[in-house]
Amino acid sequence: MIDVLYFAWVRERIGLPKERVESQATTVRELVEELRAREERYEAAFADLSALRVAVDQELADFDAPLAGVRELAFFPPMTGG
Amino acid sequence: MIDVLYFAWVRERIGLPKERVESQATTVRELVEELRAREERYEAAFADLSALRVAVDQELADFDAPLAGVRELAFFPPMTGG
Amino acid sequence: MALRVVVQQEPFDFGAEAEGFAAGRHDLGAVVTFTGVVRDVAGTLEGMEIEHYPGMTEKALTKIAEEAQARWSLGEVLVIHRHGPMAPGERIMMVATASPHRQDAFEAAEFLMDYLKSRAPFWKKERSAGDTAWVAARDEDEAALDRW
Amino acid sequence: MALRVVVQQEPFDFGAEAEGFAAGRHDLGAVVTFTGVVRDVAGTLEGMEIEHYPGMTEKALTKIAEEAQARWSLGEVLVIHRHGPMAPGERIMMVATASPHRQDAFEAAEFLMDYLKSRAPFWKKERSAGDTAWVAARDEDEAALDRW
Repeated sequence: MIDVLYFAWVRERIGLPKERVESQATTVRELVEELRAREERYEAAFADLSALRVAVDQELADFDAPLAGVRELAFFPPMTGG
Repeated sequence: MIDVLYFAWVRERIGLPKERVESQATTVRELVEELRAREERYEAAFADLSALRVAVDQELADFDAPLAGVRELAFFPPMTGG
Repeated sequence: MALRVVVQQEPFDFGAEAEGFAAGRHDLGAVVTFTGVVRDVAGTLEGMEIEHYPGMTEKALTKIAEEAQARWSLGEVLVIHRHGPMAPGERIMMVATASPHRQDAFEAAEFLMDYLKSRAPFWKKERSAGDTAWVAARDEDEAALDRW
Repeated sequence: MALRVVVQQEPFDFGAEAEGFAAGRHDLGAVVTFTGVVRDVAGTLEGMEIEHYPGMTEKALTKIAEEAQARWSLGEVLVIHRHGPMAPGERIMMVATASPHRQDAFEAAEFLMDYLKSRAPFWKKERSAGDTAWVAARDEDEAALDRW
């Protein structure tokens, strides 16, 4: 079980800020594919991965990052702070 | 008659902050040569012109600047503000 | 080598933070601050809301500040960033750097800003004429990282 | 496009100046300040005295600030520089720039500092262990002008 968090328009498209996901996926990319296959709202959020960023256990990572031992994943658009 | 001002160690070497100078010099450099010939303290202050800066009517200038119409000259070391 | 990172919803007191930053340090000749303000060029912005990622935000900002301390000679570093709703003209965030040398203080502050913009988990949403829209990241902001 | 240049002997209130600078402007998203502090690395400095050239100082600083406004998109520029005696840790001077864009605010502040250092008529004299010595200009400060 992994905590999956969504922020900004990813959160809005998926319609919730956080959920627990049960998955056998071994990489972030595999988990994303599982989610996209699940429901239209995930497909809408994950359609263009180049427009997304991912954090693995609160550190920026890439979509090929392994999921072994990971407790928290987060998906969001490029940051716009400052 | 030109008002001649001295700052920082130039002022200290010459021993006064300001004086009025009567001169037929046509450039700053000529005036400096007149002053150097005048007294040892001027020679001490003006020995190395590369260590000095000059302002003509409160604008930085070079030693070849003409003196025609000039009311105020100032000599000082490189600035160290900030 | 003091480092302070603050993430909060409330406004911060810029004058007091600026006044107190590196105060009493006699070994630091140069202090730089940067402040980001909610900007409303067209005069049509009703407000802004900043979302962030609690937990990761503090870690990311601390990491960026530590990286700046590792690269430049910095006696003090401060980063304050707000989240939540803000009005035009309000201060969103500030960074401050103090160094023996002005070049270090300037470069470190620019580095902090460049990384904070693109690597700290904040997202801006603007509200104009009743509509809201997420602010898009700018290519220049991502490109700004290349110089470090 | 407000420009303020202040030359004075008294200390200035950095917190209040920082707080008030560009306050209420909704079109300027980026504010940078630089502050120069009397530095005493060895712990032996008793004091510093800054001499200046009344009349020329104000003109030179105004010219430098106007040049910055001509080169960058600046909504507000502030330069404050003290003269006279100062103790270690005291603030000598500050510049502040406000711009729609952070790169402009940073570059303009660095430009102001580089020019102020080598082109505004101030001279520092340090007093340590009863001896006084004029601070020598640094080649790096003169060289810093080349980048603009």
